[in-house]
Amino acid sequence: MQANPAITAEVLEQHNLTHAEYDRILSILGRSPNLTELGIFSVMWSEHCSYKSSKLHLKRLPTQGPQVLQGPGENAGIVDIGDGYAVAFKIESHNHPSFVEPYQGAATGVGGILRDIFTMGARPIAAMNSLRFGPPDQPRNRRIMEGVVAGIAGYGNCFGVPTVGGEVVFEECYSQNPLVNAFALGLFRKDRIFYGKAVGIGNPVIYVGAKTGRDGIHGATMASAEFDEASESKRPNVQVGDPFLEKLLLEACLEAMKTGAVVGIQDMGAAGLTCSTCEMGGRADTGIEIDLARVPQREKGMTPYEIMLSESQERMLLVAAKGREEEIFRIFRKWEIDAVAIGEVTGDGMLRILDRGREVAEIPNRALTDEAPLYRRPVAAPARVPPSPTPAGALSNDWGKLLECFLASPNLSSREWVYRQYDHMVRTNTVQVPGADAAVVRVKNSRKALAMCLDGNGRYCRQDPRVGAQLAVAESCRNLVCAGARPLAATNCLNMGNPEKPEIMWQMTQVVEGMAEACRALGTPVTGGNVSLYNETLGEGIDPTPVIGMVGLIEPLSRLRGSWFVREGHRVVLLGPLVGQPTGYSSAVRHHLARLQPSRGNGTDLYTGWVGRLPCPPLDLDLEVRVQRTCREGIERDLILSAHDCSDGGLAVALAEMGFSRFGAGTLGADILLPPTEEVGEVLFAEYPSRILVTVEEENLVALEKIAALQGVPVTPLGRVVPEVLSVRRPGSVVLERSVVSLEEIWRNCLGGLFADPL
Amino acid sequence: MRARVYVSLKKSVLDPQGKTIHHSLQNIGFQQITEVRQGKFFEIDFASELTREEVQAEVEKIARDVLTNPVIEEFSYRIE
Amino acid sequence: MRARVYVSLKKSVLDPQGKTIHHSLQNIGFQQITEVRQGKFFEIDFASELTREEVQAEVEKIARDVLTNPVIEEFSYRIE
Amino acid sequence: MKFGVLMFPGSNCEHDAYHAIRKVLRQPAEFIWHQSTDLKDCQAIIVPGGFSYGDYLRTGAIARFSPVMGAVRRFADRGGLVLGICNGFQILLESGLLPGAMLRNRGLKYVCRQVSIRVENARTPFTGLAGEGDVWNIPIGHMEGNYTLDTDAFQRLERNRQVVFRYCTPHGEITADSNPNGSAANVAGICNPRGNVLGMIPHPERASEPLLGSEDGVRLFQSMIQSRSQV
Ligand SMILES: Nc1ncnc2c1ncn2[C@@H]1O[C@H](COP(=O)(O)OP(=O)(O)O)[C@@H](O)[C@H]1O
Ligand SMILES: [Mg+2]
Repeated sequence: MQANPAITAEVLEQHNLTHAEYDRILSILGRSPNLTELGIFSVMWSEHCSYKSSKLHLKRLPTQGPQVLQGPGENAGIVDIGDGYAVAFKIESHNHPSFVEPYQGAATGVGGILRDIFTMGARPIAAMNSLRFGPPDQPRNRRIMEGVVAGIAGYGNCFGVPTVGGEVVFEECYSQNPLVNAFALGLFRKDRIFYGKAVGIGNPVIYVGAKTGRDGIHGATMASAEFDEASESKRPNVQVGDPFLEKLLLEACLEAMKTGAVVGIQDMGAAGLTCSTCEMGGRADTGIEIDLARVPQREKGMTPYEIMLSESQERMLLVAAKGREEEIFRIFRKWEIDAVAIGEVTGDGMLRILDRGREVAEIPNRALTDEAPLYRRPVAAPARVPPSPTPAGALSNDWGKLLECFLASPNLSSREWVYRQYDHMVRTNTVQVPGADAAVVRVKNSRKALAMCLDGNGRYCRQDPRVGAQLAVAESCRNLVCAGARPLAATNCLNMGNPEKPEIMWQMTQVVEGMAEACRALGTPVTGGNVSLYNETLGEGIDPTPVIGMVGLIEPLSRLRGSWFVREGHRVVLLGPLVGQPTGYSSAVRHHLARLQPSRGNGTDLYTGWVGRLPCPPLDLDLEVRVQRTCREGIERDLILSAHDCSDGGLAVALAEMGFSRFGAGTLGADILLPPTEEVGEVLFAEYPSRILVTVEEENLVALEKIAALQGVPVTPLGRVVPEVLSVRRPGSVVLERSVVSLEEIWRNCLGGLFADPL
Repeated sequence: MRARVYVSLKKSVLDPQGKTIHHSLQNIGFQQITEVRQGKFFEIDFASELTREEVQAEVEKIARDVLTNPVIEEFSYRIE
Repeated sequence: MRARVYVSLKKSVLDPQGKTIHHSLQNIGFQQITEVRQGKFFEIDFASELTREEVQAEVEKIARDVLTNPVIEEFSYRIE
Repeated sequence: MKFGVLMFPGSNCEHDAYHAIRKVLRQPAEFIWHQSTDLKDCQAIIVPGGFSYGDYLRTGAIARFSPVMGAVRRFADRGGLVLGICNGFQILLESGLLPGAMLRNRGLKYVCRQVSIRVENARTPFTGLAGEGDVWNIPIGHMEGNYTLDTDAFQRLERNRQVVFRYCTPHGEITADSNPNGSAANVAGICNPRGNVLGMIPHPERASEPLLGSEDGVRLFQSMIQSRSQV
């Protein structure tokens, strides 16, 4: 064993370990650890790797279903899509690294999630990302966003995975703590799944991929501590991604897996070699012994501590069938990638690290994984924020102007500036490109396609984390249903503040509860996810932001639907309630509108500034399920020609969006007649859930109404598709009338305009 | 006056471009190379009224705040 | 021995990156800049057995054949 | 007609081209590894898109040293059909099989979208089934598609009618706004003087099925097939 430097309180603090945790280490080992061992414990017991604050709560999520082949616990969840095919998918956060170095932080986030997918044997066929930044009128926020988007593009485009969707949200609370969540999905045959298990005593353990450098040492513990001013200066070493190497690694790994000589494989993500060795051993109840001298190294003189904790990217650990190593080595030579046997599987359950034969660490694998500490941290609901009083004073009636204001909001405008930088077409499977409710990727040589989307809503979750989480799940399912899909399963990323604060833990319990309820109601088990805590800067937490990634199946592909008007003359119909429980929305919006300066644009983001602070609407899960069922049945019976869900910005924004041009097609408008009974602002602009706009041929309206009646879902025929103009009328009066081209211009140019001046 | 600012990745940071170029140079027959690293440089021309000290102060600021991210990059410069 | 090869766009070729950086430097208050051009450099280490002349010959070849595209770029180099 | 699709480390559109040839056009196709010099009796070679060698030095700069490119050059000299798509076009430029060079896009960013291109020369083996002035809808996806060439050489290119495609509006006008990357004179694709080597930035394989939004790319592949069946 190494000479043992004194483990002082200071050393423990640097490693983010408490005294109680240290005592536990002492009793596990029956001696004091050396520094390498302490480092290994600290990364494996960090929040990032152990989920010590969240694990007990996450157990409440539904994870079972006939379609689920692999639930949480592996590198990614796996779902059966029939005919022998399966998909693996997962979402991961890279929030802190993206704040420190936006380009590389985001790029390596993409690299990490892609490895999680292909380590299971699946070829990545789609990626998405969920992004949150501070308001884009501030140069610093723009610079972060510019770097993040470029980093995602730089990595994904080079790797050759289409980035087909995602979301972008701007809110003040993300100024000091942007959220960058990356999602990837891969396709394989379900009899060719690989797991991260070190089975077979005596089997060689093989290191493949990039050489190890001093990258991101302590990255995992960093992701588990708040940022403060000191960390700006003593910023840790950030990793640089190498997408070209990752592409070669993908091809080599998939080729090696075909030989049958690979018995287990796992990527080296956070906590690199440490995490992959002890997890592979832990899952198989075996031990692993490796010699660090054999690990390919990029820098000279690295210590065992550094090698074990390095977070160098583009590396994998695999366990081969004894005697078949050469088959694997040959493939990696062809792709010009390092592959070296560094140790073997043992029967004693220990993680044993040697350095030129000399033992430098020995810890039971399970002590690092399954037996890591778990906390039931104190939970306390914060005092309820009283709803802001209904404002007094003049109310505006200029609904057309309000719609223009909404479409000009960075939170509602076109995301084209972002997704144009992503190759969303490579692999020629993307049959619904970004811009619709869900992205759709076909499965070649089959009648299947996969629909997917990411949804989150921090502003609702801030007001009511439970309902907010339900709304996010409901919206993501609704998005898939609009595309013609049957939702299959979900993944999620919980982005939250400091779990040592009882009100943050309360948010987490509420979010998990809401997500569980909604996923149960909608029949979409959660197959995995990621928790990112300590998203705070200088004590100021972000809004609790669960991001839901939902995956659904379209089969046959002819059920694919777009979220836009198809042809003039079609009827425009609303499924779901015209209005929900009154929210006071209408008068508040009109009040703010009346006070809005005439200079539209420059900084006056009415939607984000005011509307975004209005109360979270209640959700009737049972109604939601029935609305979605109606839409699905309408599509399956070929009645519904297109469908778009009403979410941010309400019905009016959804109507406008349905008319905007797509490549090669002109704009279309709608002539809408509202019933006289309801308040216009509530109908058009309030964000009631469980509402879907659909278009049908005149003669199919009755059939659709019948389906809805059987489901007990309200249906309102609103009007028809017409050329060029969006007009909303009530009997005897015009509510708003705008040319769709002019609305589209406002909507399309918002982000592009903000980023016109490069930084 | 003209300043030349050289920006490169810190030595401890992986330089995938340099590494790939090195590898390819070896493959096409340049065997005697032991390492390649890649960087960027910027030629910045300043209006002639500025003194050398003023230029120097501006350049340092630009290099530090705009042209590099100190987390992964370092710079050097020359004024001509 | 170490060679440093500097590759830049020919003066006749528009340098959009340089232009953009120039523009943004002006925007954030650096008004005294009259032009910015961007280039790349490569630090190439050679095995120590080589003479200076050998290194020079190799570097010229590498710079000309690999590191630059003569349609748009030019290079200079220094051996240390 | 048998197509050969080259595979470089970092290519990522080779399967897309292969799929278009095999599944859409129902023609034989084979992959050819970059280390190989055997073109396997193919009658046309596709240099596919992607990021050969990560585009780490310059796009296409490293790939041109691959053994396979020597074979492709000899094949082209004998009049064989060579189609470079996107990164493949960049490789052909770097290899000197086509004149000119690529700069970073005018907007400095990667651009992925549908564009319109106009067929400027319908008398090449790649455009024989098109009419001159036809407008195709076709996707692009690249960081370096800003084609450049010095003035004299460019005039020669125009005189020889080597400009095969230009970016245009959906109605076929060549305008500055319809140029997605700043390319000289809206050039989207060029051929060699003999017409048997074509480089293009847009991706015909991404426009080869109705599901993908356009089938215009199929006409390019069919033109290639037809040009050889007439020989
Ligand atoms: N970061 C991103 N990357 C790729 N596509 C994005 C991103 N953000 C948004 N999009 C796409 O833009 C469209 C609109 O997004 P959004 O308004 O969030 O949709 P919705 O409200 O239907 O969930 C969607 O097609 C979405 O996939
Ligand atoms: Mg939607």
